[in-house]
Amino acid sequence: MKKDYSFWSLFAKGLRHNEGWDPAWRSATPKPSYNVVIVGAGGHGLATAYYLAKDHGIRDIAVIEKGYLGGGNTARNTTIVRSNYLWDEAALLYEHALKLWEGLTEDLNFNVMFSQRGVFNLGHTLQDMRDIERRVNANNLNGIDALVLDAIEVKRRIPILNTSKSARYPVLGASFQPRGGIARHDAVAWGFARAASKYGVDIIENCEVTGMDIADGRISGLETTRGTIRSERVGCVASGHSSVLAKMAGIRMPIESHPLQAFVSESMKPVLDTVVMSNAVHGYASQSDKGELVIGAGIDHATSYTQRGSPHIIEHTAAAIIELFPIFSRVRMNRQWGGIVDTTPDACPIISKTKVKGLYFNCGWGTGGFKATPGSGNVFAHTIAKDEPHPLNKAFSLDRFSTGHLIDEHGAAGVAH
Amino acid sequence: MTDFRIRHPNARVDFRRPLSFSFDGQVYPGYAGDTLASALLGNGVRMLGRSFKYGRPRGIVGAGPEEPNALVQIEAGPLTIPNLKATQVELYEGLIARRTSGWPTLAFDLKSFCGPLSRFMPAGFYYKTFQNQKLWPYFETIIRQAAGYGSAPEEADPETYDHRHRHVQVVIVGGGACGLFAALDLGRSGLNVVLLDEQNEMGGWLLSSPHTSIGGESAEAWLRAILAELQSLPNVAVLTRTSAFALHDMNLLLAVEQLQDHRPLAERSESKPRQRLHRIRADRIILATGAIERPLVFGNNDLPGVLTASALTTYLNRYGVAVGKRVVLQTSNDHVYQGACDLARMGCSVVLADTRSRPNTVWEQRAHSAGVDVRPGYGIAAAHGGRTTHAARLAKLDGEQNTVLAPGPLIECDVVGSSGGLSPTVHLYCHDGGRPLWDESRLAFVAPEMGRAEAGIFCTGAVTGTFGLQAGLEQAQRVTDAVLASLQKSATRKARNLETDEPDSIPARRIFRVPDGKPEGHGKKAFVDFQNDVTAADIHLAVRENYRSIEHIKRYTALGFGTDQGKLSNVNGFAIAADAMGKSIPEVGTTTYRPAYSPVTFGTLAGAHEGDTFEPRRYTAMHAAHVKRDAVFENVGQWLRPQYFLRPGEDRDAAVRRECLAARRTVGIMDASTLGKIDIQGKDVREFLNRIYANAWTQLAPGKCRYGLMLDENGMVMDDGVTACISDRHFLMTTTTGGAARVLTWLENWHQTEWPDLDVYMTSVTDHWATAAVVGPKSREVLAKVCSDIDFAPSAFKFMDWREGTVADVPARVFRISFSGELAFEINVDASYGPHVWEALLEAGAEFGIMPYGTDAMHVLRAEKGFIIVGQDTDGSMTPFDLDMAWAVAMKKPFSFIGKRSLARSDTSAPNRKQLVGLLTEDPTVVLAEGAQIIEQSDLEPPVPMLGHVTSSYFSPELNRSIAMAVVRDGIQRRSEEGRKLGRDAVFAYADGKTHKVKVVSPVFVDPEGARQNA
Amino acid sequence: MREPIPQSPLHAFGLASQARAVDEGCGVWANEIALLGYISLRGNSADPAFVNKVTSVTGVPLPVEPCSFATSGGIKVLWLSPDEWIIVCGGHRLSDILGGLRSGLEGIRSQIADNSGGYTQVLLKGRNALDVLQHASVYDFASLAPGRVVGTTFGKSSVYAHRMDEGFCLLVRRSFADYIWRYLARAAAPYGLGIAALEATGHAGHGVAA
Amino acid sequence: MFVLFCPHCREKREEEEFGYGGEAFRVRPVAPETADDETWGDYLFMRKNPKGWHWELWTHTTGCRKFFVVKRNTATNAIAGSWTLAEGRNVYDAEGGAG
Ligand SMILES: Cc1cc2nc3c(=O)[nH]c(=O)nc-3n(C[C@H](O)[C@H](O)[C@H](O)COP(=O)(O)OP(=O)(O)OC[C@H]3O[C@@H](n4cnc5c(N)ncnc54)[C@H](O)[C@@H]3O)c2cc1C
Ligand SMILES: NC(=O)c1ccc[n+]([C@@H]2O[C@H](COP(=O)([O-])OP(=O)(O)OC[C@H]3O[C@@H](n4cnc5c(N)ncnc54)[C@H](O)[C@@H]3O)[C@@H](O)[C@H]2O)c1
Ligand SMILES: Cc1cc2nc3c(=O)[nH]c(=O)nc-3n(C[C@H](O)[C@H](O)[C@H](O)COP(=O)(O)O)c2cc1C
Ligand SMILES: [Zn+2]
Repeated sequence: MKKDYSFWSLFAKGLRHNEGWDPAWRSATPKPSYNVVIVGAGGHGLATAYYLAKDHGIRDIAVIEKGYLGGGNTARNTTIVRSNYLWDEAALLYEHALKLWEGLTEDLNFNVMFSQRGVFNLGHTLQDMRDIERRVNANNLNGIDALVLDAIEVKRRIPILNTSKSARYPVLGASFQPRGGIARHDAVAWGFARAASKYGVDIIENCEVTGMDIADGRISGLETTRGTIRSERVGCVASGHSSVLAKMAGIRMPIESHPLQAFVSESMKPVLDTVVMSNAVHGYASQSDKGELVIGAGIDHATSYTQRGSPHIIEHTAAAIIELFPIFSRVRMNRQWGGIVDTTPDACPIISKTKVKGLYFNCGWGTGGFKATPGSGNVFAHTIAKDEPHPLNKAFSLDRFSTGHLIDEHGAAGVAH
Repeated sequence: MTDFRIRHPNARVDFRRPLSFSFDGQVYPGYAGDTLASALLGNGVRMLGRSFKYGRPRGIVGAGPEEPNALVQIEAGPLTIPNLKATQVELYEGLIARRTSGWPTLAFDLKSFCGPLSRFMPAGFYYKTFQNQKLWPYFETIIRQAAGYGSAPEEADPETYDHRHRHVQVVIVGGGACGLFAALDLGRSGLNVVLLDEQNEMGGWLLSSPHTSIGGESAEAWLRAILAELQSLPNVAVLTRTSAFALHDMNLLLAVEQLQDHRPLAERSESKPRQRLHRIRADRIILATGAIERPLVFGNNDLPGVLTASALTTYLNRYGVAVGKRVVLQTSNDHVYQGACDLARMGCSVVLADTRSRPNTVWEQRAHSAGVDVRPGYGIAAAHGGRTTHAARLAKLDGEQNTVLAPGPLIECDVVGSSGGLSPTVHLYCHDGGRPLWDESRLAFVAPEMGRAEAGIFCTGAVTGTFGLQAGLEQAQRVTDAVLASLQKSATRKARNLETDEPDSIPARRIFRVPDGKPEGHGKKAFVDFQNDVTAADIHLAVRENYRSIEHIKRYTALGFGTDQGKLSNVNGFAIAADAMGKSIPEVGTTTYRPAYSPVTFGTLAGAHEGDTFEPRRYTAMHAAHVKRDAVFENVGQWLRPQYFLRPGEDRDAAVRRECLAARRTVGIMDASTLGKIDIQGKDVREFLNRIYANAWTQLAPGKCRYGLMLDENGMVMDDGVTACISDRHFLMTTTTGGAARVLTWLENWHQTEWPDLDVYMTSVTDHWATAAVVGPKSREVLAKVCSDIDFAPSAFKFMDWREGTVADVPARVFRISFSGELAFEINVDASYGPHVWEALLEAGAEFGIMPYGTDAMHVLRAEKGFIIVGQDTDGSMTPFDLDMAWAVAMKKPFSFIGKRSLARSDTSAPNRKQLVGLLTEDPTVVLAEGAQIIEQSDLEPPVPMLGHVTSSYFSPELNRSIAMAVVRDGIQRRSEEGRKLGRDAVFAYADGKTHKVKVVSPVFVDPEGARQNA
Repeated sequence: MREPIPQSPLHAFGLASQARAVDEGCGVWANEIALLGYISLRGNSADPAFVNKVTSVTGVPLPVEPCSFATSGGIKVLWLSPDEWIIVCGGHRLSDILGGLRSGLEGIRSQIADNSGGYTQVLLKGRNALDVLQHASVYDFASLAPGRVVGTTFGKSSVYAHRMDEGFCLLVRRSFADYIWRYLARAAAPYGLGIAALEATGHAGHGVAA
Repeated sequence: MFVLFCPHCREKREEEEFGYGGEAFRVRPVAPETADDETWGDYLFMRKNPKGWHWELWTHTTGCRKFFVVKRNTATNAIAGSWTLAEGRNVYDAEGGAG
């Protein structure tokens, strides 16, 4: 792929009043049929298309998006990237993604601003600390960087953190993954869109899938708001809307769609140079390169597709953030929003073939799929191209919900985000 | 220093009350009633900061929440506040403000060197550069240092916050003419009304146009009368300094009231909160939030000294400040004329470029007579200046197309104002899913008058695009009638004179970007969003690069991302994007309006939920007794439990050792009050328990207890505990400390939704009972001393029996159960008597050396016996069989108990699952880490297959060696005898870089026959 | 051996010693009504046998109207749900009521549990009592009429609150009492909090402070 | 944040008083032992999760502790009503178990 973004191109185009820039991606109108159609132009869907084209040589691909590309959860997440998951299946999948992250900017010729500033998962109870120890040891054995820090060391590294013993839930220690961090969410979607488009992938926005043409247990096409599109291979990557698509195919999903909220503060001078997560106190924070604190809130208990949640969740999170960082009490929330997350019973994704031949689902990432974006696209592309799961996503099939082989990341590992 | 004050009587500042304040270290005078912005402008201070990307000088643009530039840091130390808009900071004596941008100094800003390079830093600049992942951290550090406005405090917040939940019939947001008028009518009808406004006084735009006459009265008099009447109505609450920042589902309005920030530091009340969050649930909401004037976009429109025209008017009329003496205004509409006239009358020279070739003739006349030089058909191509504005270059515009016909004159001036029309403040209307409508005749996104009436949301005034005052008041009347009707009431009002002196308005010109005769990107920078340095050219570039959805444009350029959330910039941005794409504005649409309308402190959001009241701490009745004995506490769920009791000279290990040995050798006592206790009664109790628990309850006789395992429907252990049969129809269930509430809800759920026909009721009695576990070989003797009405003889009171009696003169239930494997009794009394009984037991036990012990010792004692702790030795993926507890599962019960079916699934019933075992290290002094991973080989080349993990691990004082419990793949087969035969009993435990060889054994380390507990 | 002396959940705050006569100096007056008898009662309100029996034992007509309570002869019965009540009585009446209910409801679908150790009550009055509740709870307390009881939130915990002519009374679980009192004291601080002396009538609504 | 009418307390209360119980009227197989793994898995985990009208279970946690059902539109958060379990069942059945 030609690397046409560089300091040099900025200079050259700048001299000509920036008039010479090409579209980052082509906006396509739907063709009557495609070899593969991906439903959902979030990070995962676009990454899937990109890897299908790049690794599997399939170029006749459409990515169909009901709104604007990257406008789903990709646009609304707190961008935490880490791979320190407990169970082998999850850890290896997320680590696969993390490795891809580490070369993504160069691969896409698009700076996704992947900032490996490290991720802390705080422990506040003895049980938290046992879980942290367990997870860190598992990570090490899986070749994932992780360490356990005691409260003194945590305080040394994050001086603004409240480690007082008189806190309601004092910080007892933390796990730390140095290679974890954050990335610029929009850039991930745009970077994949641009790279996929260069391979000839059609990106079709403002086109909603409204029905599926299924006969004899195989899929032959999609009904959309922009007409029928034929294809015998369809990958659905619709996060919060996965149940809606599954219903079109007559499949039931072990998914509930809940609002998950986040908010940002006003932009401030740097005060927090890492990512801090606390499950027990329910707050997550990092500071973006622009200076605003990016804070993840809790999940609404009730399901909803409204992309907005209840304010008491935000209030609780603000309280948690002050409990962790008392100096933020006078800092102000600038904007608050919600996304619709597709939660599964075991807090692990579904990357799977279905009963319908040619129909594949990649969903159930819930509160934490952004970090998996390149990895998820990569293994899903494999699954679609080969009609066979990649070894890394074998365990994430739908049949685990009848065999009982759940990969329960709820239990010990800090799941959310 | 020049004085820009015009001390006229209509000003809302009190010229008899001078104040002094400082900005960036320089002291200035001001007056009570000033904002920091008006006071600075009154002193001729123009430049307040530098721009985010290019370091360009920036000054005040607006006069309210729309301000994008003038972000200041107020005060220092723990009271400091970052990023306040100078236009919203009320002045008080001694106020200290500092700039938040401009480094190293405001006058000399390093970033300004980027200015000339700006053409190489267009929108999307970052994405196209810094592509080396190794070097990126260095670039990133530089980028981060350059970004950000104010600074967070460095200390915890000394002030407090609270919430207030209000439930009202009507809440009215906005105390401008329309909101006030609505409040009056609704208040008179006796409704329960809250009227709020974010400003320090009610009046809205009327405060900026005091000469306007309403029904023959001056606006000022009209206002005074309404406010006086509102104050007299007990059913109307009027809240000033209260900003509604969010509207949520079902008419929940969130507003934050400022209670302290406007007061001098010394006058702030210690007992009152700084800010209060009002959570207002209203039957009806009236949004009378007005409109904010948007500027026009033109070259160098970001110079200090370029403001919105209405801001100039507000500074003049409301604050008595003429921002400049030589004013050039440009407009697309009629709104500016009043202000232009006012400025001229107050002695300013005013040139007014009306982009329309035919202005409103009435206004034109009025302007002429006030001395305003009106230039029809002209716009401002560019402002000139540096740290302030010196001149404006006009351009003759085409009457139809937004193009330049001819260059116009360069007019020297010291201030420029522009008006591109009013943008209704539709934010709240849109927060819970409402969409604003584009009104082409008013060139505005408006909220409809009937809002979403079916949901109880109504709108009136400028927010609906009704920009005329008289029309607004008439509308307010209509809307109140509709609100009243919807509440089955009607207005009782006499006809009144609402006539104003406004001329009929004529349409505005559809212009957003004033042309300068050059292609976009070639001329002077024309800013759309000041805070994020987004120019018109950036928007064009985004469109060229196919970022054509308005959301992409926003995200690519950062349009509307700032602390002003695009109040001035968004509509201009949408329009410029529409033009660039050849689309109409409604086709382009708006970005999503989200809370907060104005930023709100985390402290306010948290309210009282910080410090001591962050989350409940639950205490047992004996808590004081534990504190007295130097207990160190552990959080278990919300409870505080003694973890161990420190004696002088001891560390944790020594204390735990002492406590354990007491329980094993003589007698210990533990506060077990936190265990959940659920009283269950009814004739179907046994059947109910049979369904809920894995084991069987049909045979348990009164006076007996039994341990039970509770599974979830997925077959995994979710809770455990001992349940006692009080009578055939009465059982007492105990649950884990953390699980109590969940289990009760679980029981109720099954009972209410699935088995309502079962005759059972359950009630939590957790708090009623205080529980003391007396544990150890001497426990029987201790109890005998304080209890004479129970026969403690081993044959009369057996293990797993319970008895009713009197302990230390208090009625008690005594359970002979044991979580330590020792002879033990749990004494339950009414918690009011808990402290008494506790002390009595300690007194009675003194001769045996009784010692209180905490959860640490409890853990060791139970692990020595291989007893599990749900949540520690299990993690939601363990079945009873995995725990080797088949004895606690009655597979033959007729009803398929909860979780049973799941146990039979292919994976759940697989033979080689992870199973609970004991572990012994080769070196008895090594205590494994809890959370150590079990591996087959000691080779550590990743990925290393893992067999399980250590769940519990302690040094056992009784055995004088370490012990551990673990879940290990196929663990049961690996245990001692069998495992040895197969050669699989040796595995390794890995933690923190070290491995230890361990032997897989039975988890029961002490007294496997149970002789002690049965003694 | 020492005499058994009961301790109320708010014992540690030493409220009794701070109590004084209510005056205009404080906007909020509160105190613990300590050490009463509390009986959790469940049963079928559609079963006249149950209703009549309970009424005859307590002497208080069993409130079956949602969110209502009834008082008579120093005994108060609060409706908690369609099949759940709490009976509040002086400590001296506890055992005879418990006994009466147990024998009277023999064979009738019901549950009777002594919960006396599990609860306490906080009386809240004064001109700003309502404000305090509005700070602490999401419930619309302004609309809570005398004679009504609600179960609702209080900060991050919950209470049963009922309104009497003289003010509000919060029924609080023992282990949460410390938190609730601290929360209440914080909410009341801007208005001034006084510890109100309670009339020692032995009445369930005006018990003796401990 | 919702306001839900509790059919037992017979008052409208704020969402914070309630707990969410997920999809209502899920049917536990009467004879779990004879259900195959897939049927049982469906009961355990599969949810309608509709975008639109949804019958759901709530508990009045801080109030009467009763479970009841609510019909709510998950696309708009509009609420059609709340009923006791028994009443709700009738309405639900009359609608043909829609949603
Ligand atoms: C507030 C919040 C914070 C989060 N924080 C983190 C975090 O810190 N770290 C982390 O790893 N993860 C986080 N997540 C989760 C993460 O955002 C998601 O898991 C991830 O972005 C999912 O990506 P996706 O591409 O699958 O989905 P999306 O980006 O949602 O893309 C799915 C797309 O499908 C489209 N679509 C749906 N239905 C149709 C249809 N019928 N026809 C056509 N198109 C359709 C949608 O419009 C959407 O664009 C967070 C999520 C939220 C909401
Ligand atoms: N020329 C101008 O710039 C301008 C601007 C607005 C209104 N007006 C004119 O003023 C007259 C009265 O109009 P009106 O009553 O509709 O508007 P208004 O602007 O006079 O009043 C609106 C009020 O709402 C308040 N407000 C807005 N959002 C708020 C929030 N979220 N929380 C709390 N307070 C909030 C503002 O502080 C303001 O006081 C009309 O004639 C109108 O055209 C002129
Ligand atoms: C990591 C991250 C940082 C953000 N920072 C800002 C910000 O500084 N200012 C802002 O207005 N919005 C910010 N947003 C929020 C977006 O404006 C927007 O609300 C969010 O992407 C959801 O989209 P929606 O509000 O259009 O539905 C941020 C979002 C994310 C995910
Ligand atoms: Zn209720």
